[in-house]
Amino acid sequence: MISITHFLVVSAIIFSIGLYAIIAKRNAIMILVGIELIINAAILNFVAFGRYDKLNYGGQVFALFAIVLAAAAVAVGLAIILAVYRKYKTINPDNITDLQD
Amino acid sequence: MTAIANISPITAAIWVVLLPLLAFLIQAILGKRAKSGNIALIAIILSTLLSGVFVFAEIWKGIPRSVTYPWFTIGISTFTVGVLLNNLTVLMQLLVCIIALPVHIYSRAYMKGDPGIHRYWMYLSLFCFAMLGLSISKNLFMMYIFWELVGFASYLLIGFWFTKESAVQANKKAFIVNRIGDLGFLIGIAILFSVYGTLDLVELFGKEGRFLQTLVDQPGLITAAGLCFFLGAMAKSAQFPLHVWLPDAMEGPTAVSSLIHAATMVAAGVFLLSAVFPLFNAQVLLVIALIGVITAASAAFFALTQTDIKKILAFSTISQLGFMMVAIGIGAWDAAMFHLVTHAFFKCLLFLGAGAVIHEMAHLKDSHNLQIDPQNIQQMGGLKAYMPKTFILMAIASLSLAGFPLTSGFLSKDAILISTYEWAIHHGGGYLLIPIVMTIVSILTAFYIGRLIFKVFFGKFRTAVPQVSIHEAGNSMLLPMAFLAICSLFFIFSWNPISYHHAGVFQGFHVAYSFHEIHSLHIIIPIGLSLAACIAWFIGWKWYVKQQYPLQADSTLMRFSYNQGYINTFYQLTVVEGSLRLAKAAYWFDKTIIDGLVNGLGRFTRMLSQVSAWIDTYLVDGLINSLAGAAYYLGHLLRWVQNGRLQNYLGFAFTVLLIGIIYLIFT
Amino acid sequence: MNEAVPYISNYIDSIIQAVPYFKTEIILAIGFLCSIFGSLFLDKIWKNSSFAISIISYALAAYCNYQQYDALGTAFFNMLHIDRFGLHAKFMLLLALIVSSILIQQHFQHSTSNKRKGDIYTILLGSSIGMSILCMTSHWLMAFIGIEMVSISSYILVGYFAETKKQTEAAMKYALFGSACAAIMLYGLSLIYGFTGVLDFADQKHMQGLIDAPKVMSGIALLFVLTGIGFKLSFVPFHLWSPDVYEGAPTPVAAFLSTAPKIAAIILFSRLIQAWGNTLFYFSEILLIFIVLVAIVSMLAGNLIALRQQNVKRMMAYSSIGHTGFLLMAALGYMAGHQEALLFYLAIYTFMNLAAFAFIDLLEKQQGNSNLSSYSGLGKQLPILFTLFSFVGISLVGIPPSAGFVGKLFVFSAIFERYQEMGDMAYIWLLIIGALTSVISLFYYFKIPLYAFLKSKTNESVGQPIGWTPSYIVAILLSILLLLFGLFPSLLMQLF
Amino acid sequence: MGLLSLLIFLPLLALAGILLIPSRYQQSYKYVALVITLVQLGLSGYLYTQFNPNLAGINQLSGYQFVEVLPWIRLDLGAIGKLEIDYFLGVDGFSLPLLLLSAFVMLMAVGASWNISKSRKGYFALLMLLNTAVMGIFCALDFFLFYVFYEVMLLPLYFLIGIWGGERREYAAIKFFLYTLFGSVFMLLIIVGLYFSVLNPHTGAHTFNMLYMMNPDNYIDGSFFGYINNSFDVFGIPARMIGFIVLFIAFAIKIPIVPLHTWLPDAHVEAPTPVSIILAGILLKIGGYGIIRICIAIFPDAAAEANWWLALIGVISILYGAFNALAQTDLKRLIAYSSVSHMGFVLLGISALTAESLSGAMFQMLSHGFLSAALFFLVGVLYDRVHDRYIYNFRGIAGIMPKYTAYVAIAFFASLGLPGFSAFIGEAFVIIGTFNAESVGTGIPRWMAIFGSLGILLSAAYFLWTLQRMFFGETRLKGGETWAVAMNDLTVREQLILFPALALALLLGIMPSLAFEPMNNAVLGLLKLVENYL
Repeated sequence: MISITHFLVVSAIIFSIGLYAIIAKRNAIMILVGIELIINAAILNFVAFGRYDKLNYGGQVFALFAIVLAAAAVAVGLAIILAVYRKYKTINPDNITDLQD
Repeated sequence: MTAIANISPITAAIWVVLLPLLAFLIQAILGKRAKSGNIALIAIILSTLLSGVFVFAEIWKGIPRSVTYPWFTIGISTFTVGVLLNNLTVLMQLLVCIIALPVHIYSRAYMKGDPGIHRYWMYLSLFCFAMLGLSISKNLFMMYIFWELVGFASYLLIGFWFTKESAVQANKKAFIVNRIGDLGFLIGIAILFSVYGTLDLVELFGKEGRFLQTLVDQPGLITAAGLCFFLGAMAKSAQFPLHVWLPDAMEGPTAVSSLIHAATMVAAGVFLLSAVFPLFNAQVLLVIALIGVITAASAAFFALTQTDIKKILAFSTISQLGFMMVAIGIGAWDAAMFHLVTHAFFKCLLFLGAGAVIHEMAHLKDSHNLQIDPQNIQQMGGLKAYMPKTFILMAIASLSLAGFPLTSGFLSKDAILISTYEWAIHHGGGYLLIPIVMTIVSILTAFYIGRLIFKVFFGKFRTAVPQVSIHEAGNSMLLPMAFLAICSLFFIFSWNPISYHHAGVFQGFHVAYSFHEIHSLHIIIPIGLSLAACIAWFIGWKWYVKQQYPLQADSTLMRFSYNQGYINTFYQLTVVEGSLRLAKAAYWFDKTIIDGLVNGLGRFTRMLSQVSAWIDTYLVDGLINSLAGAAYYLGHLLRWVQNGRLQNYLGFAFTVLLIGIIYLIFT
Repeated sequence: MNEAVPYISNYIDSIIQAVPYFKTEIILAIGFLCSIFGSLFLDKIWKNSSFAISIISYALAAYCNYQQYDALGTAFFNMLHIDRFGLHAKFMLLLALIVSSILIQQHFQHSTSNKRKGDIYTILLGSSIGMSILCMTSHWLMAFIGIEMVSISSYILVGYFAETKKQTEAAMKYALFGSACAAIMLYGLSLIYGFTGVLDFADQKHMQGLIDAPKVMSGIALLFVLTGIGFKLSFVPFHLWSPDVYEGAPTPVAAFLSTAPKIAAIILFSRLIQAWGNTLFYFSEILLIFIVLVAIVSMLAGNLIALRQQNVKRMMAYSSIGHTGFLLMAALGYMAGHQEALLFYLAIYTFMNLAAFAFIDLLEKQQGNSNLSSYSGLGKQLPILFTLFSFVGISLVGIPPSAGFVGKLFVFSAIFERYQEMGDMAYIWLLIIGALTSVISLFYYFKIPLYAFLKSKTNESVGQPIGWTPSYIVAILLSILLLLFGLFPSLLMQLF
Repeated sequence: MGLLSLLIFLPLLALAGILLIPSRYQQSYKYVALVITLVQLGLSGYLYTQFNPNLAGINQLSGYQFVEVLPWIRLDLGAIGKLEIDYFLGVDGFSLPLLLLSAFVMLMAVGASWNISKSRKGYFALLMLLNTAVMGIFCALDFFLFYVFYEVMLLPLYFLIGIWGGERREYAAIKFFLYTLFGSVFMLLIIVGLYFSVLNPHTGAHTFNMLYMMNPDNYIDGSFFGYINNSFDVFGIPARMIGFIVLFIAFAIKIPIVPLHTWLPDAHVEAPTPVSIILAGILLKIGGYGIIRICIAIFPDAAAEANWWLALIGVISILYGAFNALAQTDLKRLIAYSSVSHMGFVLLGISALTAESLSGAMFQMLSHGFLSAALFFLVGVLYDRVHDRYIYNFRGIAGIMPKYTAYVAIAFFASLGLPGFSAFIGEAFVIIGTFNAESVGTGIPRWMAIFGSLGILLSAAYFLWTLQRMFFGETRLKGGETWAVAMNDLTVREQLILFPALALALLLGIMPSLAFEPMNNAVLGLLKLVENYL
């Protein structure tokens, strides 16, 4: 029997991996991937919790919307990263620092 | 005509005050067009006439009269102005008029041709206004106003030659020192007002006055008030240690010195103390007497070695004022007033005489282009031959000053000295020191005035010039002097040349002495003093005329005396330098500390902004080190956050989030 | 499946009944579609067709919004609340959108970019739907959708016309930072959903669930949720993107970013803290502490860092961080029942920021950059513009007779009232910091008149004169409104 | 539209006129300003003649005259209650003389601006705006309205100093602004607090009406500033005391007191002459006025408790300002510091809380208004001619500028408290009244009066020393012949500006009742308010 705890642990791990990717990876695409990972961790949670919400299926619905929105965001993000690459010839965020204090 | 004849003394007294004011205003408006001084002269003549005929004659030994007008109201207390005419005030008013009149006439000749003469007449009228107003003020506040105005006029007149550095130094000094006294006066007023709620002299000290009616639970406050008023009088009447301004004030025109700094203004202190006399209790009176005697002695001592003719006279004035103070201190303020009156005449005359001499010396200096000080008695000598009339007049005044029989000075000085002896004997013990010192001072007085006369008028002329072109002053200068000389003789005051008790001035006041009369003193002291004076003159004659000078001219004592006891130096070093240093220190403090604090605050804010920017930039620093073991990543973070690196931004945000979580865990 | 059948007709009925409450958004959605159509086809005929369509849509939406006042209620199973609070906010949103559109139209009028300019209005319309939803909802799903709609549109707005390096960089930072924050928020939401089983945060069960959950976990969930909202509001520590993005983005877009999404986010936030903050449990306490702390730090950080800025847009970014802190104060006031203080301040804030950015845009076009030093001595050349710009600055500081002052006064009043009721020193601290930072803010806002009037001209080159373009007129109107509402705040206030 | 509104908004009319007249006719701006300020002076003079000095009551409407009340902002704020802000004007014995003073000083300032050449339009427009604000401050009886005018006043001043000032004008302008704003933002908090604590007894709404704030009956029990059941404290200080302190600091910055005075020398030195005149002549008075009208009248209990410290600050300001003045080598700075000293008397007089001292303080404000305006104008005269103010660069000016010297001497002597001039009455009664405080029981010890009186002595010292250094002695100028040529004597215009100011100082000195009479009842009313708490 896979309990809710298992789901949570897995999602927490995915979340952490995502967070790591966001912060540590030297590649904008990888950051996007990290963001996707976190979103997926959240979606996993939603679906898992949704099992207990038989009345409204809120979790499942939320998961669906989240997937759609994440896709949209990633699309936009990729387009922007592409534009950045055209100008900077790099997508390492550490090298893209024209705007700073 | 009857309307004029029936003019009430009050109205007349007010006009006496207002006429010089009018003259002042007219001259102020006319400016340079009013050179002749006629306006001032007419005003003072009219004032004198009014004062003599309609005020003095009516009130003297008659019923005191007064009138009060409301001036303004503050809260529930109304402040008034008023005219008080009693024996004291009318005498003072008349005295001022009578002294001012000859000085005006004298000035016409003396100041002739001075480029700023229009100012001179203006200031003189202003002074007369203030002094006359002072004399008949019914209200202490009003008196204070005139008191300061007198000082102001004196300031203007001392600095009359404003291009002369020493003159502007002197007038500044005079005003500031007088200000010290004014503060005393003001505080005194404040005390009386807070205790009695009124400043009206009649309401305070009259028969029904609050002073007698009110029981004061703080006797110390009344003592303080007395001392405050005395402080006021000390400054104005040049009492030790506030006398320093008077010798310097001699920078003014000599006519001014004679009027203001010899006869009238400096006597205002004595007048004030007489007016508020009931206020003083025994302690204050003793202080007054002590200060008086110290002043008398020290000034006489300083006068001994001065070489500037006016300075000798100035110290002499201070010394005589000290006498008056002693008289007040022992309770004999009638004697003080008497001496005030007689002193006014002969001292004024001495100054005018000195002025005549200086006038001639200055001419001599100008015509021969000499590098001499026209006021230095060392440069004079033997002037008897050139200016005989001046010599005679000055001799009379000197005799009067020395208290020689048949002069007015004899009467008044005896009055003070005898009363002081009587007082001292009454109290016994150490009190006797006071009259003894005063006796010595009297002898010294005779000596230094003798020295002046001998040095100036006897012997040979000491300035090397091919031809001594000194001659007698004109009539317009001599006549006022002659008038004053007559007034320096006994018969003006009393037909009895021996006994001061019969003096008219004396009889105008009814002062209850606290001590008994001792008849023997009335004989011993006059005779003794006269003899001593003669001996002093004899010595002076031998020393100064016969050139048998026995003393080391450069001894410490002499230098001490010549430098006026180094009091000026002392003040310069302590008070003046001190306050300037304090001022500089205060400014430094203001600029560096206070303003620095503000600017520092600004800097601090900027710094704070940098710090917060720094926190913004490197915040993760300290926090993260202590947080977890992610040293590498965090160390990385703290170097890189917010310099445009996206991941540092994210790292920063999430770290703060982490801190929040940790906070949650630990609470 | 079968047991659901009886409900379906009920569901459909209530959905149909709810449609009238959704009129505004429907109009915006139709406008969105029309605008796509316009930019695809009509723009070739008439350059400004999609601009016109969007303005008309906003106007129609505003009209519908106005009518909505008569029909308050809830719709779509309590997912949307049509109340006066939200409607007021929507008006402000629409105003901000109209003004931003005008500014954008003016800004890109002469641009030589080969990209279709019409698309930008389409995107704006899209974001408007999201914001409008944010203003009405207390449901996490709707909120998340709203936030994402706004965010994604904003990324595009910043990045779409990216022609310089800086602009692309800004877009990337914005998109990645925003997506990351949204992801974190989503994770938080999933946790909250797990604890409560209810997605409506105004629901009683929702609160109960949070209270029952382990303290740490619910706290973490709360923080994660705040991350997403914090990104939209850009309060400390989620403010880091805003200076870079404001600087990099085209000025009218920055004007949009600094106003409209903030309105929507603060409305959502206010509803949230009203629901969560007014209980007697520790949860409310934690929330309160966080908000006070964040408000104070935002005010301090925003205003202090702004002191050192030389670029006006960057300065305005920090300034709006500071103002966010102040808005949080106002939101606390809303929690205590003073919605008018929040609304008033929000409205004034919108006016001020739009006006300020409009002026910045005008000057940027003339001078070629937005550095403070380029304003040197321009005051003589453009007296009216700089007088009004300075006045906007005065309003931003909060000095009478500007509306900014009245707004500040109302917020202080609300907080003070709260303090008098609760006696919590935290409120006093808020007041003190609020007052103090307005003094600090004076310093940098006054750099504008300082450079314009007090300094003399450094370069002799005279830019082309500024004509009476629509954006100039809009800016002037907004400034005049600021004065008008400063003198007669009741004109605006009585609406709330 | 009432007379007071007219007085306040006339300058706005002028402002509009100046803005509308094209720059081609820029010579006409000063005439517009002149005419308007003349009308204002006439108007305030008319108010003075129509003022009935017998009406009493500082916290009742009956004590105020020419009252205008218009509801301005009326809002129902639900939980906060009803908001009541009125356009509420009126004058009593405190404000009327100051109003007259302001009108006069404004006229002087316009006269002194005659030769301004740098962007006249902006200059006169700002001057008129300042004029409006200043008039409004003295007329406003609604705290909100007061605050609006108070802040509005800062803006034109910032620009006037910042644009037309001297070398360090930017620094001085922002310093001035920040200082004042610092005081006033916290004042805003107190206003909010007061608003929640006070109810309009007639309508039951919260109100900004100052008169209601002065009446303890209108306070809600247990409210932040309430008299009864007030358990609030901030940082350990009772709420009412903190309110008093904050308001005091706000106004004390304006007075200014030591150590919050450092904006003043800088602002004065950098400001153009007309602005210096306004600063010294009017703005400093706003501080004193605020303390009387607001600090003491609204917080009489706290005032009664704190007055010892206030008086101490006053004494320190007197002495500290005087010593600093003594150390100055820049004539304008010297006069600026002398202002600190002279305004110290105002604070001392106010805090002594006796009828004499309070009247003396008010009188001193008027007197200082005329005299400091004249003094700054005189400095400006010299500066206009040779662009130097360093004392040691001049010597014996009397020789080449006799009229100027005469005016300077009169102004100096009037300022140092020569009887016959107004400063004397003011200072003397501050001292006398403060001395009396111990007898009345307001808790100010006598030594403060004595120390305060030392300020009179020191003022004589620095003024006379300056006279001696700059004006007397042989003529010797740093600039030599060129200066001697440039330093021509006063023109008719300059005399026209100076003479009335000094004449008024003289008139007030001789007939103090001109000022004392209208303010008497107001003073007594205020004291009655405080009396209960002493």
